[in-house]
Amino acid sequence: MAEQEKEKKKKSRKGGKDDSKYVIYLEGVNKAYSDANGVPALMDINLKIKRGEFVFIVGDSGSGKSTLIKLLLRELTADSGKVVVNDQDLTKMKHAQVAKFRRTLGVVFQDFRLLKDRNVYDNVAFAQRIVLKSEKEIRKNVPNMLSMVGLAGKYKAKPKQLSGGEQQRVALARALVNKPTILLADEPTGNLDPRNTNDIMKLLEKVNENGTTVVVVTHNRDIVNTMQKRVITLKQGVILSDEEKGAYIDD
Amino acid sequence: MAEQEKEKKKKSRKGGKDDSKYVIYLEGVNKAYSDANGVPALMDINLKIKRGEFVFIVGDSGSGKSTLIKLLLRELTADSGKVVVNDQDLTKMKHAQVAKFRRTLGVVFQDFRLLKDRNVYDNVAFAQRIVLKSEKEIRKNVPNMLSMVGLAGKYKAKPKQLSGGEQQRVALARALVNKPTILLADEPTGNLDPRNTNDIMKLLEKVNENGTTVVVVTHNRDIVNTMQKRVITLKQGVILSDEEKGAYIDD
Amino acid sequence: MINTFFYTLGQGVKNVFRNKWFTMASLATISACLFVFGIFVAVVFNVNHIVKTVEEGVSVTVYFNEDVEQERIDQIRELVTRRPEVYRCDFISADEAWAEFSKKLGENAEGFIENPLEGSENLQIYLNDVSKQGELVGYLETVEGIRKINKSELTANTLTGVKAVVTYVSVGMIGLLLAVSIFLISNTVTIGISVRKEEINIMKYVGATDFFVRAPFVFEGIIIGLIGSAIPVVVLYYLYNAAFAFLQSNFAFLNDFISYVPASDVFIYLAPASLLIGVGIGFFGSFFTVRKHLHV
Amino acid sequence: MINTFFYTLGQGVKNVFRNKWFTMASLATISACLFVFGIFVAVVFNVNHIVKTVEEGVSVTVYFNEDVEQERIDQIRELVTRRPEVYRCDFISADEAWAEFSKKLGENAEGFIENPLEGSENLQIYLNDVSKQGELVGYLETVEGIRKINKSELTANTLTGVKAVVTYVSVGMIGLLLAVSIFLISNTVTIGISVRKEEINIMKYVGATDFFVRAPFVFEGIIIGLIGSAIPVVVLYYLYNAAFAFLQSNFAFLNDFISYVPASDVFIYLAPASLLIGVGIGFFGSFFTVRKHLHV
Ligand SMILES: Nc1ncnc2c1ncn2[C@@H]1O[C@H](COP(=O)(O)OP(=O)(O)OP(=O)(O)O)[C@@H](O)[C@H]1O
Ligand SMILES: Nc1ncnc2c1ncn2[C@@H]1O[C@H](COP(=O)(O)OP(=O)(O)OP(=O)(O)O)[C@@H](O)[C@H]1O
Ligand SMILES: [Mg+2]
Ligand SMILES: [Mg+2]
Repeated sequence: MAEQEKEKKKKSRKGGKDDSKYVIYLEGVNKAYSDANGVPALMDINLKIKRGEFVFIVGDSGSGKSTLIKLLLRELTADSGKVVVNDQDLTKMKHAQVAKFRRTLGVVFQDFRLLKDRNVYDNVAFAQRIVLKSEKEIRKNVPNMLSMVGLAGKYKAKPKQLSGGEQQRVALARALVNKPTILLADEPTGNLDPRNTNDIMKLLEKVNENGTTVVVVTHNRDIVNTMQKRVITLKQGVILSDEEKGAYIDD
Repeated sequence: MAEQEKEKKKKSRKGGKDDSKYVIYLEGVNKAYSDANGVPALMDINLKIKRGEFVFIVGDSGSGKSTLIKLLLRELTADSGKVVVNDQDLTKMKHAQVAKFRRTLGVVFQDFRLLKDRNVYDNVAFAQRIVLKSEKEIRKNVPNMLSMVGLAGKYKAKPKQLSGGEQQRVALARALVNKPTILLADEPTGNLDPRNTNDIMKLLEKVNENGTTVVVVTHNRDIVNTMQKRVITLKQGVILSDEEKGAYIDD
Repeated sequence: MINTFFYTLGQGVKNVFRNKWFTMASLATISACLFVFGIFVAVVFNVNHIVKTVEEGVSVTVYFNEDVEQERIDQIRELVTRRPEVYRCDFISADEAWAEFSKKLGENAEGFIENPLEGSENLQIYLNDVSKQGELVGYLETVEGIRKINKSELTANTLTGVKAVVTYVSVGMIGLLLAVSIFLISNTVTIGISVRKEEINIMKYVGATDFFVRAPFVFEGIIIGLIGSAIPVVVLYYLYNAAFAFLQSNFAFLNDFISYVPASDVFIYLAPASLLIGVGIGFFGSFFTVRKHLHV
Repeated sequence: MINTFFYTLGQGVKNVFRNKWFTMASLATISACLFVFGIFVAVVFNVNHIVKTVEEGVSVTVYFNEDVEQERIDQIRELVTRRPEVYRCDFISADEAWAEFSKKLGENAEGFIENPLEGSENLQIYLNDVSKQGELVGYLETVEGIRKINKSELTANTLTGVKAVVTYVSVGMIGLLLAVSIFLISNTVTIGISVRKEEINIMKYVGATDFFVRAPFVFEGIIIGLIGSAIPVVVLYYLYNAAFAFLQSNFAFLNDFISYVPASDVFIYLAPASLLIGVGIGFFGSFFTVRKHLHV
């Protein structure tokens, strides 16, 4: 609580009037991969997401959703435009600050990115260790988190010994265990059955209610249509639509 | 054509009366991973799939779907029971025969398994090269196949330069390019938007109509419910139901 | 089939460029190991050559009975020269003996006015192999007309000992370096290919035969082995000649009793040995390492 | 912070076991390289020792004017002994000189009945460093009462030359082996860590600081370096003593003019050098290799 307040103060000092209420603020962002024959992956993206919002990003395969997520966690840097996340201008960020910045995020990667030679427990605990939690807290938080994603019994397994959906849930547990201010989830239910998908979505809603800004990339039409959240639709690198209480757009 | 006939003859010679009309024949199959505390991944599986069928395999995350697929391509061997695929008894198969057997299959793996240091074209062409197709045929078939999955323009890209859905479609193209007698697809649309998913499903139906037996593992309720095919539901390693023109079962 | 062969070859070449890291590491390891190996072979060749030169300088001296005639001496010389262990046999007259001896005495010889070694004409017998000295002396003792056989047992034994030690150390060192080189190179090849275990597995899962998977790796191994072993041979050849020239010009006085083995004599063995090691390990290393990952 | 330190240390130890392949390969490479390195250091130490021993056997002989008295001789001996380049100075009476000389002549000496070297009492001066011979002779020429200075210019020059060549070759070989060892070990460390590039990237993507990612790898490097360098030192120590014993018992006659350096004298330098190399490369190798992958 005290920390959150401190952070708020910092925010009002650093950010301008306009973007301070947005945890994610993109202005005229362009991104082209150097080895893609100049075809841009994202073009003139303008996007503002307020603290505490729940946003779906949808769009065809290859429309630039993952590229957008990667910009937000500074895995990639924009070719031009402004990317401000958690009041940090990512285009100007120095290497030394990146780690600290990323710790305020929770990220579920489309390809999971689990540490192959560590078991489920250690993978999730790793996120806690980098924020210097005590072993005592870790021993409390990690099993809690694992049972929330339905993997309490698998804590000793290595990623290779898990099914696709189980790996995906470990990735989610790792992203959530630090109670991040922003959760970026790239296709977090692609390998999950409808029941598990529902459970996970309920979990994300709960996390969102507790104050975390949630950005979910998904292809799951059912979920998008039933949850009635803000929906941003990408098409070939541009924002096609951005609607409050939106639905999955089929063309 | 001539080859197909020859194969039929071989079949009637090798297989028994009972299992010769089935391209996939499982009897009392058990499989437990050695490092899973003895919890079996599959228990007493009995399954018969006829030539030319289209079968969905559904079930919760971790219910054993991928394990079943892995048994069918002899990535794993059963602990007990009989696994006959394409009239070959996989439990007794020698190492030297495995390659030849696998060439009759097309497999889409849940984790794609693309060759990282080769581009899209070479990944798909590889499947043709191992069956000793001529370069001329390869140069005709591969671009054809790539445009069928909507990736004609990306043939030069390496897997790392593709979006999740694009990688998945490369995996599918590789599985289909040899016109296999059986297609095993583990979650082939997990990373695809609804439109692409539809296109792919239509493609699979077409392939099926041309005589390929298709086995698809999926979590996509919409697809299963609309396509009205045979549905096998797994739950914690056992077959819960097996219905012609079935639907996705929610409990 | 022809198609497959060229495909395989092409993939082998492509692999070399595709895995730049592995290629660089393997090339570096092979080159470094064979470079050190080559240097030692060169040094050992020269040391053995020097020992051989010294060995040929050791002689047995034979003095004759006072009544023996020159004819008999010539006869004995003839007999001795024919023996297989004898390399050369020189007749030294009394005057020659004194001239030679007084050189050895240095300034000590000044005190003598007349030849103190009168009647000491002798035969200087040089051997192919000092360790045969005993044998020769045994024979000479049976020859008539010989008063005294002057052998330097100490020198012969010492030289035999030094030769043995040098041989032991040489063979040991070269063997050791060879073993370590092979070990290190295999190690690198093994790591490099294990990194690509996944690639190999995928190929197998898609239905490739063992041969089809393995052949490009083996080609790759051979190419890297070939280049990796050719580099040190070429570098060493130039280095050897440079060192040769350097020693001859800077330590000219050593040339009296040391002569070096010419580059060609060393490299006629070293070059094929190096290439064989490089290509051999490239081949077998990749062959066996890939095999480990094929059984999926 | 204490927490992090122990975590880091623990992860370093775990890494050693987690990546068995890499650990084995690095250990093997470090051990093999330092083993060869150690053997050469040991051989070079002994060769230098032998050269030194031979050097100390080279003497300058001083003969006196006929009228010089024993008192003056003792005086000169005193003066010479005090000079820094002089290692030892022995007086040899005429009888001793002949006894010694006739040994050198071997059977040739039989012809003489009385001492032909009467009046040749002399001083045998042994030097610390043969290359200082000229200097000593220059001094001796200014001393009164000396008839003749007998120096072996050829021997001194040859020995100086041999010494120079041995030194060149020794330093060159050890330098080369050191460089190659460091290169090969770094190579292995680099490959081993590059394989884990993905792991490093993931850690960074999740928000770990450079330090947090790197520290376990550096610990791992140090541990492997320590073990990898300790193994060859221990093995070499036993091997050295065994070789020592073998040479002394099997080539006993060599003991007269060759003495070996005791193990402790070699290992007092070799052991810390090896450990320093092992740990140093373990540290810097992992430090810099990990750094390459941190910038994501
Ligand atoms: N590293 C890269 N280099 C070159 N091109 C890339 C790279 N990564 C992605 N692309 C291309 O950029 C475009 C957008 O990719 P992105 O991964 O953002 O798509 P996506 O919306 O996440 O798709 P999906 O739903 O299939 O995951 C695609 O056409 C893709 O091929
Ligand atoms: N290599 C392995 N070692 C040990 N256990 C394994 C291994 N692979 C899978 N398992 C376990 O076996 C069970 C079945 O796994 P499987 O991959 O077949 O599930 P799945 O039905 O494909 O699930 P998903 O839909 O999530 O992909 C799971 O509980 C999983 O944790
Ligand atoms: Mg994506
Ligand atoms: Mg699965």
